Amino acid sequence: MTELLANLVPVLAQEVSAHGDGGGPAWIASVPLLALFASVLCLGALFLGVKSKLPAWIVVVSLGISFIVTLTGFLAWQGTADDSGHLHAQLIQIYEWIGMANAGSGGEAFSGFFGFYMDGLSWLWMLFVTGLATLIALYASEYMEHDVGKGYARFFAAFALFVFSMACLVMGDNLLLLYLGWEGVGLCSYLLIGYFYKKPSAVAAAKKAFIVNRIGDLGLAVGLFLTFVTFETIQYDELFASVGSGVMANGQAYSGTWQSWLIPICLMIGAFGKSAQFPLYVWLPDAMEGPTPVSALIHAATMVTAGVYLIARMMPLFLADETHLALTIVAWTGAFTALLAATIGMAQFDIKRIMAYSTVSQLGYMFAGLGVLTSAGAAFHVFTHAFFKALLFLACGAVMHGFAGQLDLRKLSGLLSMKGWGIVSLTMLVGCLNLAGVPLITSGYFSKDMILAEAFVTPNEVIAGSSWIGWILLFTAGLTAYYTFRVFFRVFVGPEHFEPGDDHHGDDDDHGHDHDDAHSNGHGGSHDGFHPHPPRMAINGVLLILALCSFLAIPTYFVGKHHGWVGGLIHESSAYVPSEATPWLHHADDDHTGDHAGDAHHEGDLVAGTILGQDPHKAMYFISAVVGLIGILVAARLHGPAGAWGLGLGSRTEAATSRADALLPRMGPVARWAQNKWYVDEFYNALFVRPLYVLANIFHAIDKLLVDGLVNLFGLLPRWLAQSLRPSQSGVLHGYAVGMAGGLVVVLVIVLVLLFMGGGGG
Amino acid sequence: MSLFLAQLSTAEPIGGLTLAHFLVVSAVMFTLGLVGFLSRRNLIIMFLCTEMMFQAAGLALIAFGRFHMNHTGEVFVIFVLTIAAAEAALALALVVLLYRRKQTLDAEAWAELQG
Amino acid sequence: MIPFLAQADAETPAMVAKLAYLWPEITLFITTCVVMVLGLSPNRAFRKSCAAVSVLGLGVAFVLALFTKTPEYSLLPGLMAYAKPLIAAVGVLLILMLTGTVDQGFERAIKQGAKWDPLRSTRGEFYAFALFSLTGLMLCATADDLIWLFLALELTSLPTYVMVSISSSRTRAQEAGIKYFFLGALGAAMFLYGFALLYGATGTTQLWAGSAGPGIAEILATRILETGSIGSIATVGLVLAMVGVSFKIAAVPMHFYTPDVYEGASSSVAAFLAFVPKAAGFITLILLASVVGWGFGGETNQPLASGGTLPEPIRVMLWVVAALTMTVGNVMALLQSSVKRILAYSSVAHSGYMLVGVIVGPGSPGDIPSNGIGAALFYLLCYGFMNLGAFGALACLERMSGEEIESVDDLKGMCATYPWIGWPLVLCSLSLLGLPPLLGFAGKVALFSSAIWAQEIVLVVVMGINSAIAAYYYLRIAGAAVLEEPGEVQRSLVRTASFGRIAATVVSGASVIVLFFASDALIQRSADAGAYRPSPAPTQLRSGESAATQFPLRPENSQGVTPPSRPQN
Amino acid sequence: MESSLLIWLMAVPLATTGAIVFAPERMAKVLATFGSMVGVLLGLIAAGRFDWADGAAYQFTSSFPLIESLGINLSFGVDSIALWLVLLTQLLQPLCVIGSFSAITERVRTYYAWLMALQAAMIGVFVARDLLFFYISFEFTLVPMYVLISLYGSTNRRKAATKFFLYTFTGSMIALAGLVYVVWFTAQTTGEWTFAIETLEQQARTMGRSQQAWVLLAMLAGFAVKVPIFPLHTWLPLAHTEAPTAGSVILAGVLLKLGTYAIWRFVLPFVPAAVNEYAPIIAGVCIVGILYGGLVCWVQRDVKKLVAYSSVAHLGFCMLGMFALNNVGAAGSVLYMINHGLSTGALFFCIGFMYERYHTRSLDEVGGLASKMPVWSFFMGFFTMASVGLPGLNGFVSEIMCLMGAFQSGAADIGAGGTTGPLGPWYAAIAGTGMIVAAMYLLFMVGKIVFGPLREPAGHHEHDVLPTDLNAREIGVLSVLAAGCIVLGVYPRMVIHNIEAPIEQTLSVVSMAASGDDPASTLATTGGPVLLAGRDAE
Repeated sequence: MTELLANLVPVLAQEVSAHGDGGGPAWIASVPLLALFASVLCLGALFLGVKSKLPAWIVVVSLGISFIVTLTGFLAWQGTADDSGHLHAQLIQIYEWIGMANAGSGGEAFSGFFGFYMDGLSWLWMLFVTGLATLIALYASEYMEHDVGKGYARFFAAFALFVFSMACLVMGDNLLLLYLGWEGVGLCSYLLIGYFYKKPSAVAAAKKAFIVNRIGDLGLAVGLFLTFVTFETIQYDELFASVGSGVMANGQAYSGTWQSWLIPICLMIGAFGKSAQFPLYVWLPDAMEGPTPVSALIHAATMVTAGVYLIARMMPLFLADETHLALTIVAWTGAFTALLAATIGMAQFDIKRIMAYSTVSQLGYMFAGLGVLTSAGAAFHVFTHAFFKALLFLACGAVMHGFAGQLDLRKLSGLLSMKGWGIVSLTMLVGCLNLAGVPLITSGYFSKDMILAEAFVTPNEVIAGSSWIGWILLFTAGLTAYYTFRVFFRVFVGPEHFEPGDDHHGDDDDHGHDHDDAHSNGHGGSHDGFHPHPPRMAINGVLLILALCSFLAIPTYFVGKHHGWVGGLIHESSAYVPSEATPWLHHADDDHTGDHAGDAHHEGDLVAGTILGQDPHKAMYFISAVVGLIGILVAARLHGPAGAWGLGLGSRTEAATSRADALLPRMGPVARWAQNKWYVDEFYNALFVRPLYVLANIFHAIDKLLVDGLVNLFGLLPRWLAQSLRPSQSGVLHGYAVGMAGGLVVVLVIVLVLLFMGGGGG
Repeated sequence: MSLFLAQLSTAEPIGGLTLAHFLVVSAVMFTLGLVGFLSRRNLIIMFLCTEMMFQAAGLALIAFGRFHMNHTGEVFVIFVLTIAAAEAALALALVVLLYRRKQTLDAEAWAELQG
Repeated sequence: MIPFLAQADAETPAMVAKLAYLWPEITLFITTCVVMVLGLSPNRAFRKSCAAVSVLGLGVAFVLALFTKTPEYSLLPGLMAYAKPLIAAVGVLLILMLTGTVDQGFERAIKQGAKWDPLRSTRGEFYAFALFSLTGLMLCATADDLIWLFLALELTSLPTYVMVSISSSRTRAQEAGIKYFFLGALGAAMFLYGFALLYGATGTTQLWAGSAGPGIAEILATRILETGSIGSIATVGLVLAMVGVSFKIAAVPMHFYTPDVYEGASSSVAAFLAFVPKAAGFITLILLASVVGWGFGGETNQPLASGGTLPEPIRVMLWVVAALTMTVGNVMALLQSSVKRILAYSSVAHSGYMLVGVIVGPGSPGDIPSNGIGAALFYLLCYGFMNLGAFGALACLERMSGEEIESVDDLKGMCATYPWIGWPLVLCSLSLLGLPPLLGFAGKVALFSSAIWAQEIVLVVVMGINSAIAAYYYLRIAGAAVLEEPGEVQRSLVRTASFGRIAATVVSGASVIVLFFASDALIQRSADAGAYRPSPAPTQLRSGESAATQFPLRPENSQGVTPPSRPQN
Repeated sequence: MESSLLIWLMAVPLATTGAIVFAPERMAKVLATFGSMVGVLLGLIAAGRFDWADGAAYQFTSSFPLIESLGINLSFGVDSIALWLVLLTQLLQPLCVIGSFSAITERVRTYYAWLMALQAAMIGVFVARDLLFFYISFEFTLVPMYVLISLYGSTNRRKAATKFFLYTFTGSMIALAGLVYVVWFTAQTTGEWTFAIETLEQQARTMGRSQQAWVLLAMLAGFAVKVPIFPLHTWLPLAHTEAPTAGSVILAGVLLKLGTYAIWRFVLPFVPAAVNEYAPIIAGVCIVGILYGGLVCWVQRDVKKLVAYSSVAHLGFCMLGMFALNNVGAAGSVLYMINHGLSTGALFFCIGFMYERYHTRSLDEVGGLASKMPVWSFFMGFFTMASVGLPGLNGFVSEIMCLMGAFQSGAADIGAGGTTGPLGPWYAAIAGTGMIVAAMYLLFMVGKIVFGPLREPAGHHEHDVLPTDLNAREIGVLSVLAAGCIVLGVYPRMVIHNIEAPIEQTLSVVSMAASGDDPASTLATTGGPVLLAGRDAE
């Protein structure tokens, strides 16, 4: 035994010693490992049948420690600046996960380490991932209390596993580990969407999420393969070095080759899947079947931004394509998705779904931002969006939690004035303000502006139709403000009214519905006996923290010299768009300090775009503010309650009636189409799913009839042959004799023919 | 066929008869025996037909023996006759046995075993 | 070692010299006479000793056969030394198997007080016939002359006609007898005519050079060297002889009788039929083929050589016959419900396999895997044991009514009810299927090797596919015995009184495993038996005939220096 | 390194078989467990004493003449690839034995006896250093499996067993012809008729192109059926569906690997030129199998059949990697053999445990078991994810490596770097859609049987022996496999590192044939083998 171990283990030991000191603190590995450990512990609790909130505390504590570790690591990293003030990426390799050591005949050596690549981008992501995860876990500890027992442990096991996967995704030092995280978060998403596994719709939604994601994953995988064959490495540091040198592994110039545009496109497809961009966005709204904390963390704040992360991380590869084909597609897809999702969001009634579509829409902004070469803007939007969208979801979740699953904005009204719902309503307002981009007081305003402005700045020659993208996004911003406040005006202000929903909490039959008495009377339309239970400490606390965070994000925009703190981090990462790539922006590093006038455009034709002849960054402060306010005012007019909360424009006095309802019929089928999500699901169903299912059935039939049929036919051939020979065995002597004589004659004839024709031989 | 006849024609004629004549007769006998075996249903006649085929071979042996000017063929014929006799004894015993069973000598009466 | 077995010296007359090879046959003949007399004894103990005496005689013959000398000159000098012990050994098992086949009712009647009537007793004749047939088989292996061969063949087959008829009192046995006899006579007439033509073409009945000068082989060889062909008469003669002999091995188109006769005869006699005439037929076929040799097919046709193929017309004939035989045998077996018929058709199919070896020929001298004759002879040995076990298991059980079991259904659960009978059956049928690690597999590998060596690849593939077809019905048999639960009918089956049958079955079943691991020695011996060593006969050298001088008595390339070329497929 | 260890590896199960046959019925379980545990121990000893640094060389060699005159020896020896597969076999065996305790209640002795005999035969395949010894073992596996299916299977078992037997037997007869042809060819050049694999490897590759193509075809006839490669797969779903649980596990876990192993061991080194030439076609067929098998899975109503068809798709990946003919693909392929054995074997265990409780495998009759059998559901989900190819679990590593191998192979020809090779990025990209299809059908299965509202067959009553959820024995069996899945998913280098050397050795032969560097092979393409050329000239 010892020999066996001695033979197998040294490989591991050597690798650790060889790479363990690769330029960063190895203890950063404790971030994913803590989460993994928490997940395993929860699993243990699941098997042991722990019926307490222990799993939640395990997860909250370990994630909290993870956050602290991340923060410590980040601060330590901040202190490693070199002489020129640059921060270098840290490479921490734990052990070699996959790899072929020797480049044998017909193949190449490759290795994928279990290792981490920590630069500004990873740190940024890790900070808000661990931070938000801790907060949301805390929130969930209360939110999920109906399911204490197996469901509770299951939830937190998957939750912690998600953080582990996300950490691998973000911290991984190579594409393969990113892929691990990528699929890992997909799995957790699957598990958590399907949390209420008895609901067929939840199971279907989970499946849909996984499969649609897999389509994107294929793109990522192909991109990975292509990257590997082109550069013979999948490790970021080596990869970026190769890309930087512009030489492929086979010694030829990378620039202008077909890989240079194909690799970004493949990676882009992966990003589209994970970040729910058109055409792969359809899974995200359905994913709202999961518990709300999941929606907040996974499907709003963190996992869905993985696509943004991927493109930002691979920015050197995207920029290496001089035609910017992939980036143009990214920008346009982002813009289109933003618009499409916003239009759908406007017509929905389920507040969680509205938030889901708004997520899709905001992700579209981020992609558009990446596409127009402002990775800093995109990252900043990711950062601010993480807080306010999580906040919005958690507020919605609190509502859902309190009203037995009621999410229809027509059936809820005036929560602000109900007892115990004040914090939820106010924090919701904060979230809505951020999403709508209310000027100056919201971080959402600044991050959105950055993208909008850059869309106009980036010349149309570089990203085709970049300014059109700007206009689309601007229009979408108005729509966003409208549908955001539509929710707020209808649900949180106005006359008090509620109808409890059909609660679908509850998991396993075998543990009690101790909460049944709380609202079981609420079923059946009348809610005489139903008391909405307002959120308690954990939920309110988390909401407040998030609201605070969304405000705290504002000043970060003004620190540092690279588009704020986030921009500074991006500047120290692979996502940074170097000034060589943006010659029209050679002054961009310090543009918001106002010191950029009078510089000559020494790169010739490329001129930074303008909006209405003005510097976009300045003009946008006003334009987007106006657009956002218009959206809010329209919402107030159509949905606002009478009185101050309706900004004096509203007239709603009942829960379900409003001017909007009167407006709907006049809009003709458009509203219905929007409400039905433009029938995209139906279209996909008809175009892909049904045909594929039919094809599968045809294959099955072919398998039975043709493939197996042929086999059986061959099996039957001897039998048929025998049947046809059987008459010769008639049992009659003469028959046999004839057979023998005939056989003799035939043989003789054959032999004689051969003898006289062939002549040779005998 | 020419080769076949060419070989035969090298033989020394025996009173105008060549080996070919004997062989043709022998072949005809053999064929007649075979045809008889196939066409007749009476067991005894069928047996006689096989005897005829044996004797066709015997005739050929004799003729060849003369052709080759040695006695081997004749010796062979003696043994063939012996065997034929033995077969005849066997055949008759069998035929009697069968006749006792079914009161018929029709070969087609015996077709129980088949397939 | 044993004086009277010593090689005769030069002065000994040829006939007397030949006796030196015939001691096993003579022993058997004497045993036959003794058994015939014993069978007629009114004393029950004497009568019952028939089987024992037969086995004893065969045992002595086996020992004597082990000392068989290699003849001074023969085309296949090792054949005798291989075939005779094999025949005696399998013969012992066959005799054991035959015990209790005849006279059971009569003996019971005597026990109950019936009067002894020598006319009603068939026991003596029965064993005597079996021994005669075995003697004939041994004589086939000794044959160096067409007359001898003819007589040996007839001695082999004539007694079996009787054995079939008297093996059972049922009408079916008689029907089997009549079919066997009449069709056998037809076949005999064919090969007799073939022999006559061979004699006519060469003027001698000696297969190879002997006391009377050059034999058929040498004369045909001379003719080939002169004219490039053995001539049409010889060809037709060979073909007729081979087709006629095909009856013995149950090859297409002479196979029709097989299922009917095996089914009509009792299982024990069917086992006898499946081995003895088949062995005789194969030995004859090999001898007939050896007179032209396997040196054809290249640019130069080399008579009396190996490493090539048979003359093209004969090769094609045997090729077609082999392929058809395997296929017909295997597919027809698929339809059967009677195990005896299945085994009969399987016997047809196995003849097809063995024919492949004959087509391939002895291959390159000294190269065992290339030796098709050796492979065929080895397969014959394998088949002897496998076939015995399979038929033996059937012979061991009977219904309460005294009828032998026959249908596949009767085998159900046999391994549970009668493991000592069931397992040999299973082993033997899996061995017939060619499943490793059983004897049949070794046989098949030997055949495959030689056939591939001879580039008969299509034939190998046909053989492979046929093995697969055969798997179906062998699995049916084995499956019924192992897998099925015995029902009422199967539980009511009783063992036959004969201990010999069970012994023979168990021995056969064991031997398919044991001999697999001993197959190296057996393959070596069979390769020796199949070694083709044409060499000049002393008489030929003396006579100084032109043919003999022209004939390359020791062809350089038959000595294993360079094998002759063969066509590339 | 001479050693009798491998003989013991084979002898222990054989001896156990013997002991079971002669021991009383109630001892069968115990003896089988003991025997298989001793096997595990021996396997570990073998792994410990194996010189991993020299993995390409045959180790623990020993040889006994079997039929010397036909060049057949019982030669034992393993390289590191074979040893891993031996270890897989040894690992699965006790699990199969223990996993069958409650499922097999009748004819117990027969069951365990054949199960142990099967193990001996499977080991024989992997440790054979003689072609015929290999073939004997390869063929002999049919018998125990035939018995296991037809005695302990479900309703249609006899038909399934017969089809399994006949289908694979037919193929392997043709393969035998091909193998003997190789032996003949070797004998022509070396003058020695031998079935020793090392000798054959040296010579077979010098065959001419058309010879190689025919031999390739013949060998594939035998081995591709066993794998099974589309469209030769139809025996598999039937056999799997009807087989008892342990039978399915071994069938999926090891028996299918006999085919892939044989292709690796014989097809690639024996006929490298033909492999290079026809690899695109074979890979194409594999890809069709991946997609076709996957889609057919999707519409199955019988969960066992679903998993069975998934094997067709999975092994398509495995063969695709192998025929990429580069080190990444080959390593992925070998790894796939092990991984598929673990995860699919485990899935069959899961289904078997469920079947013992509900006596149905129909997705229409049973479903939503997560609420009734949470532990079972966990394992089911776990192994499904391993099967889907979730990173971190074993399936991913092999799948991604197979695809990467296929992608790389030939990428250089279109200017993408990578290497020259028969396949190309398109193969991997199209095969990659199989990953989507895999997610579709496996999640469909999990969605039906684990999740959703609880459905139990009408008239279902609780099993009298087994608890509602898994018992400790069953959990133990599944845990071992789950641990294997995790270990190989987290640290696959453990295997990859150790199989690099033999892969390198085999692939160097193949690549030499591709580039025509092999002097003998160039000669063969022009004038046929040396000796024959000489003889023809005479």
